[in-house]
Amino acid sequence: MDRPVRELSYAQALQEAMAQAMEADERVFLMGEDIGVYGGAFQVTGDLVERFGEARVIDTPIAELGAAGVAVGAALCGQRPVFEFQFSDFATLAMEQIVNQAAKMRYMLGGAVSVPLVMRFPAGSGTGAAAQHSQSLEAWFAHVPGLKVVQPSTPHDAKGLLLSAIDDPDPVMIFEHKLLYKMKGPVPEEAYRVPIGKADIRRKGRDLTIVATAIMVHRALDAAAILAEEGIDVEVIDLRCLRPLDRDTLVESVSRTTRLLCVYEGVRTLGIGAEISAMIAESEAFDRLDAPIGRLGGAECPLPYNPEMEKAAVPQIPDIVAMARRLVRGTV
Amino acid sequence: MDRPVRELSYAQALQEAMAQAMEADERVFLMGEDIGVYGGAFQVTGDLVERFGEARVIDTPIAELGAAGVAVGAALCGQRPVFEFQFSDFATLAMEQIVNQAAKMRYMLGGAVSVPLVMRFPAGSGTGAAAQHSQSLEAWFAHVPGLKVVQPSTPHDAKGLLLSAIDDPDPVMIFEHKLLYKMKGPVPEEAYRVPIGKADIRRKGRDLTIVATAIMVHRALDAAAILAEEGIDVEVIDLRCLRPLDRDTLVESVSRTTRLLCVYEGVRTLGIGAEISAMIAESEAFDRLDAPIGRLGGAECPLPYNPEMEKAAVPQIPDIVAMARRLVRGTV
Amino acid sequence: MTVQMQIDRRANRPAVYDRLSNEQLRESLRRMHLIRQFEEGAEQAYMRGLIHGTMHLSIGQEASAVGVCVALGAADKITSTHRGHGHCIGKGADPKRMFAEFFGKETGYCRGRGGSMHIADPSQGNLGANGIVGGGLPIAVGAALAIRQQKRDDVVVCFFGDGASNEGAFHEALNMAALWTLPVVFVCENNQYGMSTSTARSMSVPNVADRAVAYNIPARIVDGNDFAAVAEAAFEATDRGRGGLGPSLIECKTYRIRGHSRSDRNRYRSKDEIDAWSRRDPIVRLEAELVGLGILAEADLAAIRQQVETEIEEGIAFAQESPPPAIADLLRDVTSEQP
Amino acid sequence: MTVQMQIDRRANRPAVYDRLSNEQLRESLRRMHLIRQFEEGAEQAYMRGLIHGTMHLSIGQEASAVGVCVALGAADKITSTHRGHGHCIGKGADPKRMFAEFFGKETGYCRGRGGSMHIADPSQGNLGANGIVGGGLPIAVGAALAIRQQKRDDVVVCFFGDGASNEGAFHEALNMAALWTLPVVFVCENNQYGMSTSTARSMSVPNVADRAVAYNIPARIVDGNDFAAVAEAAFEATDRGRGGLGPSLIECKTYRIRGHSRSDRNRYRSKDEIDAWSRRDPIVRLEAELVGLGILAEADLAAIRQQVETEIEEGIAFAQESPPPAIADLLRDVTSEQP
Ligand SMILES: Cc1ncc(C[n+]2csc(CCOP(=O)(O)OP(=O)(O)O)c2C)c(N)n1
Ligand SMILES: Cc1ncc(C[n+]2csc(CCOP(=O)(O)OP(=O)(O)O)c2C)c(N)n1
Ligand SMILES: [Mg+2]
Ligand SMILES: [Mg+2]
Repeated sequence: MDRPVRELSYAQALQEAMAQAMEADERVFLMGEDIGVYGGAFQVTGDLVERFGEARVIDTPIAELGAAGVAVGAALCGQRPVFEFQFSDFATLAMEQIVNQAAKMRYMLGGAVSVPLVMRFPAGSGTGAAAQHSQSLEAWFAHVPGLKVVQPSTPHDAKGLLLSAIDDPDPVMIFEHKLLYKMKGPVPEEAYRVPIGKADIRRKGRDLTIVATAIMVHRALDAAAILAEEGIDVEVIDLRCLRPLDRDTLVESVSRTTRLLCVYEGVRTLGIGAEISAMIAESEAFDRLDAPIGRLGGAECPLPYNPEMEKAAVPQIPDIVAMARRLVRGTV
Repeated sequence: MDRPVRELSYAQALQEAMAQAMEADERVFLMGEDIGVYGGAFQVTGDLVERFGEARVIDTPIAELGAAGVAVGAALCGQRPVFEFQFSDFATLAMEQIVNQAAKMRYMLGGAVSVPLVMRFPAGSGTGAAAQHSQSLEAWFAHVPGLKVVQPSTPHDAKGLLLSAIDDPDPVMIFEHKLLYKMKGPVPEEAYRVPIGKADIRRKGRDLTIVATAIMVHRALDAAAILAEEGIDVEVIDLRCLRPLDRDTLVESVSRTTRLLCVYEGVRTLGIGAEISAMIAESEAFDRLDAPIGRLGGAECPLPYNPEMEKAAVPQIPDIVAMARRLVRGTV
Repeated sequence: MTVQMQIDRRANRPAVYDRLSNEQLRESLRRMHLIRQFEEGAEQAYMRGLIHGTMHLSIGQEASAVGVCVALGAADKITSTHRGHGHCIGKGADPKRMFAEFFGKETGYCRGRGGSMHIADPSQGNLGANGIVGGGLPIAVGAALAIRQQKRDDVVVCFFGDGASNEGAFHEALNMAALWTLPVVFVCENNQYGMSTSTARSMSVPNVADRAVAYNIPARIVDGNDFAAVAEAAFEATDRGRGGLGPSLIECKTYRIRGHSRSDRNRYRSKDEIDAWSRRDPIVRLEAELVGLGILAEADLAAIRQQVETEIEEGIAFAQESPPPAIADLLRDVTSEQP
Repeated sequence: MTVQMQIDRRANRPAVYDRLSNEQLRESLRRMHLIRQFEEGAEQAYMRGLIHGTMHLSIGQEASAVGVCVALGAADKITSTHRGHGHCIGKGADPKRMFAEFFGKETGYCRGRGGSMHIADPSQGNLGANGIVGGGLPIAVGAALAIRQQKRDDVVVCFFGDGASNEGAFHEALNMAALWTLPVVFVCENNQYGMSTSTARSMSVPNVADRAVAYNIPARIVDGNDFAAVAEAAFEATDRGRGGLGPSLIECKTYRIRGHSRSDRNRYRSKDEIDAWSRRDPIVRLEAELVGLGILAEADLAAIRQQVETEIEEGIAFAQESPPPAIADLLRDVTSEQP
């Protein structure tokens, strides 16, 4: 109880989850490009190949569709693959296996199988890698029945959600924001689980609910601190899971605060905020709303290379502050 | 003026658009699987290979990613490919070329190029072809800046939108509902255009705006006829274009009717109705709303094979009628 | 013609028959009949409006399905294709439950959710048909990886078509299988067409087997309408796989007698071509061979046909009488949590 | 070693030099220097924090870029890769505008929107680098299809890496190019690794060229650090393409001296290996050859180096002084309609 809580980076927390799962269950193995001796493009798998060997930390050829299919096949036959895309953008090559096979197999086969597959997607902008290495495509996956989609924002949740994902009998997609990998935070040593499907109220408030994902959770919390000084009391919810959505927590919060702002990095149109907004607009919370539902999402453009433009293309703290003020004080 | 208007099926209308475009512009050519002597899985290209030859009606190997990339390359070099996916589901194999290349190339290259590419996607359920041949994935594409996405519901719009798409300097995705191919309607003979980005008010009404897409437009009109007898006056808008959205028409209509119901076949979560709902909920129409915003979309499951289940998985006329009643008369 | 030569050469008993009991040979012939009559039954039911959707018949290709599966045990696995009824029956499926699936019934292999293109029976090692051309190729490699990880000596057979060999998935899957020396047998049923597109119009080499060298995978071309030739190649390849020597490719030259699917107008091929191949019917050939070798008598043939006919009739009756799934179960089995 | 033998054999003037003027040879050497110094300049700017993002340096691979491009005219096209600075300069790009792109400036080839991985110059036939491994392969085939449709006799060169040859896109693209006899030259720069993964650990055959037979495409393996050997193969292949004989594949065996990208710890290869390849520096070799053949004098070499140094300095200065894009233009060029 009194032990000082150990701090790990988000990447280290993910790595610890994989190591603990591999120790506990020999069916668990890792696949991906350059996850062995290189340690992964973002050093998430790090030295795991030295601990677990090349048979369980498999460097694949650059062949995303095929490798994803290999993971599906292994999962179908009782193994527990954890698959790393080097960048989430490359999942565009593997949508067939993810969406037509992994997501649908249990249903198509009338429940005769399950596909216990975990896929990890380093996502998001901010690294100057431009349009083909910076996307946030999580909303696509949240549109697909049969998948579960999580997006941890802290080292704690990264470890706990990854362990839950590995336990889960169904395909679970984990979206990891690249800018979070080096972020540190308390991470218990034991192999704890964070439940899939539960949002987390990170800050209680009375005037406005901000539902945010991934790095936007931190920006929302920073914005909330600024707004608090102005007398605006913001509740910040870390969505954590995009499919299934934690409807109860969201509806309850918005019914209380009477205002909603969704903040996410994916393209604004049809990003996850569209679903949250629509879900609230058709829910019992609708009648409690005292303001239009605000959304801040990625700009309607590919991610540009120039660093100032790149920043301008995704929500920043001042954008959140300004939008929150408008929702609480003004009319739109 | 007085000439009786000729009727064509939706498939024939598409075919006529392609034929007229090919006659007018030698850069236009067709690519796809079995679009030549077979005439296309849904007989949309029909006999065009006999008229235009194999050099302009190209049967590709079964290689969706590569063939899509060939179309991108040809478009980049001044040709005007019209690419047919045999079923929209197979686009999962080509998302890389569509999303990372075609959609982003102009932006990534600072405007130095454009990609005048048209892709046609036979989509939707109702043919008993089960989960891998029945999807409605249009919302994915509407989430991608750089693409334009249209979804004609009538033979008239099918021809006019396809001709506009072929003219367009940017990549345009056309989602065609398989159950509409045999539907007949008036189609002028000349090579007219229907503008991309404009919704169509198919029925004026006072009590509720229904925004529908593709086959749901017809179901919404049928529902509106039933509701009219009950004294509920429904406005039905055929969205026609998913990206860009015709915000003005939608906001104006909902401001007038004060109620909104979105009806679409794609999976409910993050289907196009999520965006329409969210767009209205943050717009100036929000303050005019007299009811929660309703959504009827595809069920949260893969499409089942059993015909009764398959029907139950997508909105039908009675579902629309019931939801409209609730929105107009009751509270949710 | 190579094919013709092979037939002449086997005037005597094929060597592979030493590995098969007479009972197994009889059962193989029975399964080929079962496939044929299953598909004819399904075709009729479809034409009578009893089945909806589409289906892809493999009539004429029964020898490759059964000739390969005869080399497999219950623990071995297969992945199949849209044209998968033969593989399914070859791997031991019950036509009753297949018909029930076609009729969309709760007693079907997929409880009516999958239909013709998704029949599977994981309990028998059948990982399923697939609606996506090439979709099963990497899945088979993954199944083989699981076998390796579980330290078993099973093999995986991956059925695919000539058309599928043009998909990138083919390239990626074969490369990984060879790179990792996995126990997969890639069985190409080259029926000369991918839908309407002949191999000459879709492939830059004449044979699918010509592609195997790019992966350092040994490949054999066999007469796919000759049960024994297929079985011989299958035993050789599965022996290799079980022995830890890695993947093989078998290209079965064959032909689908029916159209691609229900909507095919057969514009891309000639009646002569279809007739010529009909004369090479694999069932007729196997019957003649087994009788010639004294393994079966004419009376046995009649008995088999009769038994199969009854089984098919019973299967259709079972399917018709079975209950449909409850609409209330629409969201069941989307994930493992039940709604 | 094959490579060594080739060098010895060419004690005399390479035959391909008969197709190149001394001015072209001098310019080729100059471009190789330009690539080297461009990348060294970019590397320094990156380390000094002037450039963000990542970059993939091709130091050591200059001969394959320039040796291929010397066979191309302005109307010919190339598609390139994430490691594309060499191809870009080989095809005639101005280092000023390349630097400006690295610095994210409005004067850059992509007006600062693309960065290192997306530089293109369609006006010069450079269809662009690509951040997606294998992304350019089918695009090149499409460009060749356009050439055919426009009845031109240009060719397309498609650069790609050894790692890219494991992608399904490779298979699909090569099959279509061969099937349709299109004028594409597939140039594999086999630098032995895809990121950290050696060809032995990612490919089931030793050479990328071994894969060409699966498409009936003629393939040649050349010493990629030997300018003349590359140029000779490039002329042969482009002649074929222009003559309507279809695609070819050239595999240039080479090596990247730097790490894969800025984040590489080089754990997967030895210092010895890097040193051995550094001793086969393509620029040093071409210099020696041109001097040995009397085409250039030592003084010319110094002049070239000096001129390139100045050009690089000016390029960096140009980039630094150039204006950044206006943030207000964020949504410009998403589509052809401007906001
Ligand atoms: C990825 C994909 N592309 C296209 C199709 C449509 N399609 C179904 S079967 C088929 C032909 C397949 O040819 P082949 O692999 O030779 O198998 P065959 O039908 O001849 O048995 C096509 C094009 C599909 N189902 N999946
Ligand atoms: C589809 C895709 N997968 C993975 C990557 C990440 N990545 C970038 S370069 C590279 C290695 C490419 O190897 P190779 O083709 O041999 O080119 P080289 O870097 O050696 O020049 C990888 C894995 C990518 N950019 N795109
Ligand atoms: Mg075939
Ligand atoms: Mg390489």
